[in-house]
Amino acid sequence: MLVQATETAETVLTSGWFLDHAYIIPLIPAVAFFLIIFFGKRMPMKGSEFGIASMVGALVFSGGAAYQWIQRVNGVSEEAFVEPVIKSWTWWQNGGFSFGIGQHIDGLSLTILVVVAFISTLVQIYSTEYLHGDRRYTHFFASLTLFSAGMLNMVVAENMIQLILGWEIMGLCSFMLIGHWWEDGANSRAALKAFFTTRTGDIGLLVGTSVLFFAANDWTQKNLGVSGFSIRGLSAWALSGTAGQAAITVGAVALFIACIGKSGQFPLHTWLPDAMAGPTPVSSLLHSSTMVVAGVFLVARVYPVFFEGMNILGTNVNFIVVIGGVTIVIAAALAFVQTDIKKVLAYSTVSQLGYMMMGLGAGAWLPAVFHIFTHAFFKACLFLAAGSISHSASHHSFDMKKDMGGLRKFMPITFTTWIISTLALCGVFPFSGFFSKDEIIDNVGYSGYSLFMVIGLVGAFLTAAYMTRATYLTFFGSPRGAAAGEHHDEGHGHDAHDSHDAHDAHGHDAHDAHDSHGHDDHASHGPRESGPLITIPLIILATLAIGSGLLNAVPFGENWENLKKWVEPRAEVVNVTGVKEPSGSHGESRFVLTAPSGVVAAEEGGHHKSDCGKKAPESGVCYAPQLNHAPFKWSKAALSLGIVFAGMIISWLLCVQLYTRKNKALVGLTQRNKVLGAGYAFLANKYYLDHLYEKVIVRSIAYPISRGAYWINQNVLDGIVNGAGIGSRKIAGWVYRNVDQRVVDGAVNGAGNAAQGAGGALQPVQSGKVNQYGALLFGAAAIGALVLVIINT
Amino acid sequence: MLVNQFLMLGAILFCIGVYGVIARKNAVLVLMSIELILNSVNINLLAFSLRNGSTDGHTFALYIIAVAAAEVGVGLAMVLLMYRNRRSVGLDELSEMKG
Amino acid sequence: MEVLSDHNWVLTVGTFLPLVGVLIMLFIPKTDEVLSKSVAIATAAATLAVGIFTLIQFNYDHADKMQFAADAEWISVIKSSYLIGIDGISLPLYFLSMVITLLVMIYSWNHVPSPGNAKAFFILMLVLQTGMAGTFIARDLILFFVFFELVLLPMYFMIGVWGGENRQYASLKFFLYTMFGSALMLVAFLALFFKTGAESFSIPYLIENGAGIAKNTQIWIFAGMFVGFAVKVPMFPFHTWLPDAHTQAPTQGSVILAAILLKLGTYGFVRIAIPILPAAAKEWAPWIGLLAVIGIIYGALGCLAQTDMKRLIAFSSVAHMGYVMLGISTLTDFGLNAAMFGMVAHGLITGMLFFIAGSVKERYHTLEIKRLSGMLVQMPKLGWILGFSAMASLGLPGLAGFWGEFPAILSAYQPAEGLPVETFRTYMVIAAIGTVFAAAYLLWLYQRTAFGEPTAEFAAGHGHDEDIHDVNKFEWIAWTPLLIAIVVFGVYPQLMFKVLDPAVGVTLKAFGG
Amino acid sequence: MLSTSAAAWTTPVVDYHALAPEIILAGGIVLLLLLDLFISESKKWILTPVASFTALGAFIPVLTLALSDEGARSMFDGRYMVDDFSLVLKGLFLLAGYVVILLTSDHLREGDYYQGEYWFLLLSSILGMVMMASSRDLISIFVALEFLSIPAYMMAAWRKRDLKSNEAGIKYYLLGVFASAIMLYGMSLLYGIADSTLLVDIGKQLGEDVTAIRAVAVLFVVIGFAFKVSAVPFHTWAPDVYQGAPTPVTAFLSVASKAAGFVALVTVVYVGFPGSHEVWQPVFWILSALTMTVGNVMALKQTNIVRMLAYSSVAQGGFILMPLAVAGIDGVANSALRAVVTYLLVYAATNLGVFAVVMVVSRKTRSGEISSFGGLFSYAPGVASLMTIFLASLAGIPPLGGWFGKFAAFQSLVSAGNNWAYALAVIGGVNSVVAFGYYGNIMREMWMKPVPDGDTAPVKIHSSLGVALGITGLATLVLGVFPGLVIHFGDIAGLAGAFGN
Repeated sequence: MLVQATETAETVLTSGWFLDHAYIIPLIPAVAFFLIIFFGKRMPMKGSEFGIASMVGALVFSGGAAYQWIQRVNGVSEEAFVEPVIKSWTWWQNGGFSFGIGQHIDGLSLTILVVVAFISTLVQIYSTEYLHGDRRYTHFFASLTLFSAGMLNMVVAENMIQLILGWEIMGLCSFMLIGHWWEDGANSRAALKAFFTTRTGDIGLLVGTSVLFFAANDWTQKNLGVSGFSIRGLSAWALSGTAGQAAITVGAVALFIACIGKSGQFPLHTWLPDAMAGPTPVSSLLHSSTMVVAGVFLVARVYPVFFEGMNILGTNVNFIVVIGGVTIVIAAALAFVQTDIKKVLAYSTVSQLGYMMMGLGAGAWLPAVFHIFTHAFFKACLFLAAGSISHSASHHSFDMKKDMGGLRKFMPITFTTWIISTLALCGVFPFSGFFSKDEIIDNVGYSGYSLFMVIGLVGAFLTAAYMTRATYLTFFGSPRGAAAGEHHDEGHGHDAHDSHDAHDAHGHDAHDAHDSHGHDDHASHGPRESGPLITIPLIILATLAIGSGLLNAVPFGENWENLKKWVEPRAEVVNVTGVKEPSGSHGESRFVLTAPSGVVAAEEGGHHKSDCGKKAPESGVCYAPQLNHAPFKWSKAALSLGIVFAGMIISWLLCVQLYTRKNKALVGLTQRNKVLGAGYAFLANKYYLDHLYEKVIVRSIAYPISRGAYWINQNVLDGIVNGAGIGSRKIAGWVYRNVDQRVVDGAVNGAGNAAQGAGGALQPVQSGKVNQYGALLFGAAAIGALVLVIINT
Repeated sequence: MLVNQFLMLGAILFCIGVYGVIARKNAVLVLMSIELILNSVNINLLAFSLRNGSTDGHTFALYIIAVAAAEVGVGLAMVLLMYRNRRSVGLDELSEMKG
Repeated sequence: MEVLSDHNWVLTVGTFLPLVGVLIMLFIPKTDEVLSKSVAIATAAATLAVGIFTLIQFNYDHADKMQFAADAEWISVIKSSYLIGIDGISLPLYFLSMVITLLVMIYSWNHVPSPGNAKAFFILMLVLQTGMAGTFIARDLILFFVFFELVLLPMYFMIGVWGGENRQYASLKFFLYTMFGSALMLVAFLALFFKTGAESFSIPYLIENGAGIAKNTQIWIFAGMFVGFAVKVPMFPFHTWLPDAHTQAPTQGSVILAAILLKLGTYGFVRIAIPILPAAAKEWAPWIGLLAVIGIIYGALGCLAQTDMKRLIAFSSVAHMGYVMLGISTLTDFGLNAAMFGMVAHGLITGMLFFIAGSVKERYHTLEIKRLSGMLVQMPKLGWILGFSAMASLGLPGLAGFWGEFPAILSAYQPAEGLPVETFRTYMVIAAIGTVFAAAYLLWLYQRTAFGEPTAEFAAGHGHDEDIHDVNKFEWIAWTPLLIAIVVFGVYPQLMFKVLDPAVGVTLKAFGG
Repeated sequence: MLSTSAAAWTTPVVDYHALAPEIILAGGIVLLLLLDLFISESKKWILTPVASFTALGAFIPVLTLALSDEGARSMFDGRYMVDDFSLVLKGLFLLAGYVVILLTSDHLREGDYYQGEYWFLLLSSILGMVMMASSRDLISIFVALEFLSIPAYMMAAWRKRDLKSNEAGIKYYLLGVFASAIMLYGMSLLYGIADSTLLVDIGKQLGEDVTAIRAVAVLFVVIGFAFKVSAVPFHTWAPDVYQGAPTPVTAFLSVASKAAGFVALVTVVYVGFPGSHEVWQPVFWILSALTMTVGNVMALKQTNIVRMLAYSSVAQGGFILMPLAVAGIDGVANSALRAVVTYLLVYAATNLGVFAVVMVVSRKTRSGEISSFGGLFSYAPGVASLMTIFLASLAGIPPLGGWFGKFAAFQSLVSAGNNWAYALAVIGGVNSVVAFGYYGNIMREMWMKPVPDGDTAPVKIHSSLGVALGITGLATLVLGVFPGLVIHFGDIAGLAGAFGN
């Protein structure tokens, strides 16, 4: 059904072509995908042109849509509810209901659309250089494009099924992209692990969707004329007060489990670092800014369900917030012991996702979404920078300790962009991260989750610390290994050694690219700045890393809070009257929005507050719960900034002591502590991690392996997966051998043998002797006669 | 009346015949025993038709006698054939086929 | 039940045309293989043309009614008549059978398994086609039974003559299992016939009067049918013939078996057992559901236990049919729609997988997973197709498999009134876990066979090079339609749901569905 | 009775049309005898067509009678009845006989045959069967029975020099005569009870009440025919005789003479003992269950094809007996009769076909072992396919004739609706599965096994054998796909005077 607001006295909603046709956005890359598959190889640029073109197209469309949305919002008063632009065509029908596919466009979806389209464009441009000459160049772009299509589709999704569609397509693409260099077993295993882990989480998605559907469908069909899958319907139903608490809680928990899997939340986060086996652009796109935020997006998308289901703002602790908090610390702590620069970034991603989840869990909806927005830019930038380093400076290695150091002189652009993004990530004023992250922490505290505010601050400290360490190792100090010009093939971090065999199969990032460069850069191994196709995206992203924060710069006062105005759905009671026409493929039904009826909302602290989410609306429906917004206080900001700087300085000093000065006290300490090997010299962290893992992961997952934090972490999930795999394989084998092959077949064959045996037993009767035959003949007759005589007399 | 005695006689003959068929290994004797049974049947029939005063019994008996004659003819012919082929009329040698 | 009976010759022609082809082929000398093949394929093509005509003439606004219905005298003495027609439920399967047969034949053009004798091989396939199509159009129990059994012998010989090493055991096992089932099924049919007043074997009539039977009697009759159909499906624990049959059967046999023959059983449930005996169905549903979920997990475990690619695929059928049966056991329109969609989807996908397995066997002369590796290096196209099919098989949205799997899980959350809700919700969770298992064994298979480097024995320059070539012409012709169908139905499932849904609604009238 | 016999002799009215088949057969027999006497050896070939034409010629009046709408024709005070039932079966006997003639005429090429006498005996036996179909009187039944048996004894022993054939003859003869003697004893008792040899009167006299003596009488009569249909435990002769006798004779015995036995059985039970079904229903139940099971189980063990077929035909007999186990229940009688007749027709067609194939193959391989069928499909696909069709039909797989016979049997069982009937139905079901064990075994030999002696020269099929194969194969298929045709006969096979109506 095409649902759109009609003009009434109170609400004048403008719309526009882009807004009405936003559903085209995912179609563009989808089409491009098939073009690449079928014609890519024959194109001059091996199909990458399709990909880039489609991304640009998507970007234009979403930009236009965003613009028109802003118009639409500006057109109405501050408090009025802004109807999202919803379209739906019948996709499938069942039990007489027809379920749609279409678009559900509002501030949230547009924000993500723009981000995804934008980052994808840059990453694809970047990849043309980075993967130049790769043997599966075309496949790579195909998967990349399909991936974006999936993500975009998930974002515009009008209902859960469509959302699942995009969700799973992303899973598939991550499988294909992580395993891009599948010749090396390690990569394909990582790919398998990623897909399998997220798939495990998806049980929750299937179950949750089912539960919610059946719980909501009747209500939604009756009141809104939409199915129980539709996001709009679910949101309204959740806030309608008619929802059964049990159903909605189960549904919310189930869905969140899926988010845990997808967004790499504790305890299902271990696939994310492994996923770094994929080419760097993949890491930058999938595992920093888009795919992993899918889970966060899902929570934000059907927020009312979680709001009611988890009783957010009702208590001072709930499932989401806990998971988020735990993830922040764990991941951050892990980032310290990495030598692989990409893994540092991976863990930092996990921990940032933790922030987002924690924010959502604590009712800080807007800051969380805002953090998705800003984080996308600086994290993508960081990954691309790392890629740039390995591409041009460290001879395709990601090992900070072995192959980097002192690079700031050689690659100024990369360095600058890196620094900017790092500052943004750490949340230093006035970089973008500050505005989003600090808001989250602030609001978490404001909503009464004090404990988690503390965790947030600790996280901020750790973030600052490990980023400083990474920065120091990479750009400062003296050049080491490849960075110093030594050309060695062995020991490239997690790189597989067979990667230089005669044939061109490679386990390692961008070796093809390397080979394709010819031997000139073998001749001059020296690190240097990367080419424009790499640096320009970096610069663009860095700029945004600075600027994007201003979109919702709370510190600067009300009129800077644009995102709040444009994106946050207004919690308003909306009267929905209207007729539902037969749900044909294009059967339209108009919903007339009238003025907020019922209670005149109470003014409080200059902020308009409705009762949505607190109690059921007497008439009409709510589409969003009323949330709090912490008033900004410089004092608080100063505190967190202080913590951040503290982190940086301490970390810096220690790094200097360790890596440059080789301070005896510390270095000696590592000699006395072999447990984690020479790589793990950071004293505090070492003890901290052992402690952490033995307490948290091991006990909670009850998987008794503790041979060093990092090792554990690597093996918790592997262990479970393999264990499960091996275990079930064993069970399976046993069942198969004994039940399947013995019992059943045994019965069958046994019957056969029995028959044969009986035949044998009867053969003597067939002796061939006439007299015996006669005897048998008469004997039977006589017996029969005897029986008859007896029973008849 | 003496129908019962006739029937008794028939029964006895029948049993003797059956015994012969089962016990005798000599084809000819078995043949004879079968004839014995047939005669027991004839006696029955005659006795009954005597009691009922209807002629059907007699007719039946005549048919049986006639058919029995034919049977014996065929039977003896076969026995002869058997004797010619294996110089014996022992039935228990006839077990070429079994199982 | 009103029917539309214009063009009522179509079904008869579509069903028996293959036999005409058989007659012609009988007069072709055995040596002239090309001619036999051409005639057979031409026949199949003509049949498909009729099928397409049916598809066009089908009145989609009345998908719930029996169409092209014909009613001719057959065995009047036992009140059984030649009563045929198709509605939304039978149409997809009816058409699918024609498509599959044609594709399989095209594939067989240069893939006639040893010991050759293309003529006989193709004749058997044509006979199979008639049996399969007939089962889906029959609306009279006896007619149904005859067609249902007609497929037995051809498949028996297909496995037994053209199969693998252990073919004789496998074929006999297949035959005896199925025959045993159908014997009981026949008794059940007869009991049904007499309990409804010995008036008629026609399904519509029985639906009218079946509900009147005393409940206990219904339960017994249903039991008989259950065994008959469950063996065919196959449901745990009647499944053990399947892996052997599949493993030993020639590629073509496996494809037909997986794509169509297994559906005869589930179709029987939907078309006969459930609508005629609603009360018994309600009693049985929880148990069917239980067996279904056991099948899902058990099949998955079976897959993980396998070292042979084809056998793995075979076990995956057990799991997938588990989802179908779960959907059926809910007795809701959601469930049945899912089940029907699942049947077609499984037909397309698993059929495809068996095709691939066949081609792999042909190239590597083995299907042992640990000997196969790096397929993507040596035959990228085949490798990607395998990946595609595996993804489809594990129920990836956007591909056909999803629409059989997810709605089935969904429907288990809310079974028909009178069924134990908690039980079915448990089933739902188990089934959902089953999807992960599916991902596990399929990806495991894919990673082991397609990724990595080719094993030494098959690496380049070891003499296998001439065998190991990428997808060839006939394979493309045979596979493309399946691949397209998998995508199309995955992207726009309404194509099929639109046809199924109304018909399913009618089927479930007895449950107020 | 007394009155009629005491009254002045009245010449009975003879309906020559009704008797035409018998008359033609008799004429043919005499003609054969004379020809055999007077024509020279070189012209002996003429006898074969004469025999066949006799059989076919006798079939014509059967048709005309069937088409004439004048219902049941009764003669000799109802001792000789020409009703639909008898006509259907006369047709069956004549056609079966014709097929056997075809088989034999092929077999004669083996030499060592006294064909004149052979044709004479064969036709006489057929005549006996034809009479059996119409007999409604103990005497005529007895006479007919001996008439069809005695020639059969001699045919079984036809290979004079062959020990096996001898043995077969003697065994068949002694046991046959013994069985008929027992039957006669029962008949004598019946006569005593009912004071009449006319089945209808006996039926009236016996009535419902059962006494020991009546029960025994009924039992003995039933046993007499149970022997003919080789029902376990009265089957022991069958395997030996079938194996020893010449193959065409075996075909004849396993089809025609078995059918005759069933005809007699049905007539006696339906017309003679309608009231005393408490006696014969259990008997038939036990016989049927035993016969199916033992027959199948023994067949599984066999390695000789003919012997295996012997057991298979024993088992088939069990299936044919199934409906009789419930025939006494109200409303089932007709469907049971229909089932028996239908099954007989289908079984005749199929089994003759099987033996035809056996002859073809053994002609080539010179072996009676099942293994001699190995790889038949590779060098004689046509024959192999036909054999497959026949075997599948015997196994009761749709859409081949056999399935419908079984179906009809099951149907009448289930329609009886009591637990005994269901039990028997289940036993039958299981048996039909077991049966596939050995039928499938032959299929496996033909399709999936290699040729034992690697001799893949194509088989030669003489025209007459070809015709036989054609007829039987066609019949098997058609009866399966359009059972309406045959069941139609079965349907009109109203047995005049059955259950006193």
